[in-house]
Amino acid sequence: MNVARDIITVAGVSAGVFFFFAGTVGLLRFPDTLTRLHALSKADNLGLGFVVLGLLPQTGGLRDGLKLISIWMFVLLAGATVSQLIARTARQSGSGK
Amino acid sequence: MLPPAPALVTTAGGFLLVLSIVVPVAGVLLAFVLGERYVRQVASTVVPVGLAIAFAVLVLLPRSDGHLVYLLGAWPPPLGVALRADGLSAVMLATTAVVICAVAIFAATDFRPQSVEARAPFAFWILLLAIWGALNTIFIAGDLFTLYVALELLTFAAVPLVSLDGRAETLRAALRYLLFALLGSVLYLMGTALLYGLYGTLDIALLSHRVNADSGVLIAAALMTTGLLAKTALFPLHLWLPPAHAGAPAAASAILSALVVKGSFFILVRLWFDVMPGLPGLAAAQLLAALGAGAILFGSVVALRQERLKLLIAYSTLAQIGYLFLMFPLAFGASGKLESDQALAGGLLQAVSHATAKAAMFMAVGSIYAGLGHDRITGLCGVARALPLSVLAFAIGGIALMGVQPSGASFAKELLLQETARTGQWWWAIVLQAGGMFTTAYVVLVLSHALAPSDQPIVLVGPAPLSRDLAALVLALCSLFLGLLPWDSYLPAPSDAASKLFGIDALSKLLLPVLGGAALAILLSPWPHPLGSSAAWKALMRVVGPLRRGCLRFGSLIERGDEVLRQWSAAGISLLLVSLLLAASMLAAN
Amino acid sequence: MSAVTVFGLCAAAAVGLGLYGLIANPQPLRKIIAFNLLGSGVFLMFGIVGRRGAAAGFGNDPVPQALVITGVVVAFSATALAIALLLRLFQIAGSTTLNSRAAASARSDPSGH
Amino acid sequence: MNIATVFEIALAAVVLGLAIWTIAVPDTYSATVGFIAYGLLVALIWVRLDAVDVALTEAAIGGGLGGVLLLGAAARLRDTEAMTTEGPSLIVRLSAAILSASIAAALAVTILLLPDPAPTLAPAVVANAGATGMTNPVTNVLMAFRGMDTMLEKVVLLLAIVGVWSLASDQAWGGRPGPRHQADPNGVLAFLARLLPPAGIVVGIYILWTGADHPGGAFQGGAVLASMWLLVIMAGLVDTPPVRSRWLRLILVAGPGLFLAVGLGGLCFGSAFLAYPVAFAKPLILSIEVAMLLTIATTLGLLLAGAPERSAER
Repeated sequence: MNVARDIITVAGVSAGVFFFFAGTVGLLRFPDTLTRLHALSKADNLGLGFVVLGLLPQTGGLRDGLKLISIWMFVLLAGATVSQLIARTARQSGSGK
Repeated sequence: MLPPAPALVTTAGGFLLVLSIVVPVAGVLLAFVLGERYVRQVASTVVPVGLAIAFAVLVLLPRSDGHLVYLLGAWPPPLGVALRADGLSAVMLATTAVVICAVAIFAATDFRPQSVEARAPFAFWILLLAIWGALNTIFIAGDLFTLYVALELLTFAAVPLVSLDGRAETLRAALRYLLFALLGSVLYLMGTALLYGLYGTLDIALLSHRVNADSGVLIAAALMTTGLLAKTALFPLHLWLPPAHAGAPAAASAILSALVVKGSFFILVRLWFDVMPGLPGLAAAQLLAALGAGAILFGSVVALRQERLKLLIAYSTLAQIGYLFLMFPLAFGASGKLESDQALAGGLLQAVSHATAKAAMFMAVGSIYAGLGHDRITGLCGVARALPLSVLAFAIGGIALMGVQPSGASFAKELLLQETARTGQWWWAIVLQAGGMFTTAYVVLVLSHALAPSDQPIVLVGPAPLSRDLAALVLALCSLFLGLLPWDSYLPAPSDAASKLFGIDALSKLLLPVLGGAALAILLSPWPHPLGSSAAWKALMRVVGPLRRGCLRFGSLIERGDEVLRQWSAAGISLLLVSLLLAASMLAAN
Repeated sequence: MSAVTVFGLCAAAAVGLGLYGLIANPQPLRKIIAFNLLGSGVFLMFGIVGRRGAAAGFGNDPVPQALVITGVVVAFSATALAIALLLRLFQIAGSTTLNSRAAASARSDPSGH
Repeated sequence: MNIATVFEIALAAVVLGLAIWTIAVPDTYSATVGFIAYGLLVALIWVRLDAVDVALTEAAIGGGLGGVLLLGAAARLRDTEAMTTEGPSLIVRLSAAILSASIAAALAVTILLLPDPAPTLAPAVVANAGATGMTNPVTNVLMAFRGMDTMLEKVVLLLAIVGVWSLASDQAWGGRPGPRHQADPNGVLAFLARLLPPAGIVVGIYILWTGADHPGGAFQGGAVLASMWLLVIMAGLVDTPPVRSRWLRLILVAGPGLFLAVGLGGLCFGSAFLAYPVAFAKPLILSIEVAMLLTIATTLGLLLAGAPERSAER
């Protein structure tokens, strides 16, 4: 049972790390604001989601699990809003870069 | 000073220490809530209560063996925080209370809350009470981190006072002051962290029993000393002081110059004499005194070259701060150990004299500024007739400061001179005498302009309320008669020293600085004197003309050097250099 | 190499960088940022000290932790006050230089008063 | 070398890299962003040092609100970038670098040579924890053993407010701090500002409540509440209160005021100033913390808003 939990954790966190890494590369390498934003929000949402998913089997109880999930939900909410605001500002100022 | 064994019990009367912090702090909170209309009433209620508490401490202290201790929350150190008062604390508490009281009377007419301009009075009275609370905490806190919080409290209260009138120059001065003071407090905090790591306590009494000459302790001491020097504005770390003290409103300048710089100085004294008694060593003490001598030279020469009276006083504060640091090497014996408390008494007494006299002088200048609408030295002719009380207060404050008997300054100088003779450090005797002469020089300079007759009558642009002049005058008289007080129950000063203040040799001791000071004033001040057209003056100029030109050139050189040193980056580099030099000399001595 | 060593060196380096930035960066805002960097280095020093004093079931001595929490709040209020001063200075003078001579020469003030 | 050490070295390297970038990058805005990232990673260092209370504070106040403050200033000062380029000369920079490096080296050596075993007060804190009825040692130190520091530090916060307010022009005195934020009432920011605060307030209060026994407390909770308040202000849903408001003033002194009152109660009826009677210690401390939570949240929010700029009517 423990082994199964650990396997899920390793897999989940590794997937999360992959998305974070890809998102960071995208943030640094992509040419303009909108594409960078795209890379970043993918990393945030998916990466953190996988990390949380991976950590869930390790939590002691329902309370801690709910806390983890709510952290992810908050980040999703904030990330989505901020990305939208940045994108709008970028489009309005016409810089796009 | 502190008891030989750490006193871990609250003494009777210790609650007075709590009250001396709580009363001003409660005043701050109350004034903030009640708002603009009642802020002055709150202050005028708190000030007498605080004064009474300070004097109660003064009365109670000799009866309880010279120490008051209070354990906050009844938690004994090292876990808890203790408040401790000794003679030094009691003297500083009382001085602060007296000066705050005088400034409050002085400011009562300036910072009258009106419906239209409520901002400045609101801020001023709250900040005044906050400075009081912070200083009282500094004087009695027994814990290095509590001292840090109090130091920050002091800075946060002092900075907005500088920029109270909201002009760009004062904002710039306030920002420079804030940033440099923050740099200083971070250095202090660094030393605190190291000391906690070394000994697991920040309690002063406990530390004094645990410290030994470890390299870590010395580095901590060097960092803390430098941080406190930056906050005290010892040359060459004085970049913030002249614009800040000269730009603030008169009442605020008096507080800043008289009291605020003494807060960090007091912590420095605690550090060197109580936390690690004598550990920093004679070499580092010589370095401090050398910086003090530099401060006397630069501060005095630049002061004599200022056209504006407030800047002159601000630079003279710089010189007087330097004077305070001359006590450090004199406290060490020939063996390099801390021996004498008499030097400490002299230094503290000097701080008290300066606090009272300088506050009086700033207040007098504030009255003159308000009356004339300017404070240019060359425009002072006839002001003695128009504003006699203000000029009198300035004169008495100046006379007290230059060490005329029986002022506190003369007593302090006497104590320090005895120590130079005892320890054989004759060079500091020269600096002490020179410092007295320079002080005389700028007092004589200002008075000679103020007392000169004017061809046209002076038009006063502002009111000159009697209460303001009286506050300044009383404070100046306090400073003048400080030498007659029974200091021996609070400071380790010989009780018979005061009686030596009068007599034939006292007169000769007085004559030397006065004559020297007058000569310095003539040689170093570039401003034309109102009597410059008289025949006697012209004859004098023919004799000393070449010498005066040389001195003026020297003066302008010093002024330019001061300008360079007051650049931000130069001051920052000096700060780092001072800390490294202090660390090196401390490490070499141990 | 333990955590104490690694982060101890890191704290000392942050202090050095903060000192340098505070002295050498000309813009006041950069000085304020450098001050924060310097402060965080000093707080980390407290953290190292506390970590070394781990005992009685705590991984970190609680007393330095409490000191740091107090210090962080004080540093934040210092930053806020400094920034308020800076913004007000900019609003009034139109520049943020701390160099009073540069500011004085920028003002056209031939008579001196 | 185990995996934890590798992680720590990597963390320290990234933090140092960000610190260097913050100091060296020419553009102030970039430096600010670098500093915020630095602050968040420093919070991770605090977690590695087993100081979760500090990590929360550092992330919330040092990195979060401090970052907002610096970013706001950097945005408003962006136009001055071009004007202030007179940097110090190379010699000055070089000597500053050498001197700073020597101080850092001295510090590093001192830290590495600290005595072993290290002195600690942790056992003393544990031994006296019973007097307060709380098990979070940091809260115990802050509220009981070193209560004086905490109270004075609340006064420091209040003075910062007085200092910031004192920078207002005389006309704007008594008015509302900061610029009026205008945002699309149906926009995404307003949506977030309606959605998030209820949850955020719960989180803030939870952090305070759990602070009695677990990492957390009034500072951290107050920072969360302050950020919720700022979010609502930025979305234009509410305006900053006029500084003349009596209610605002009362909230701003509630924390230190109650602290002082309880302390004086101890002086008059108990064993000492700031001593809590054992039976009531926990409720007393918690009520002080509730007052402090309100005060801290309001103070932090107002410090970010700045000096009064507009009269209360508009």
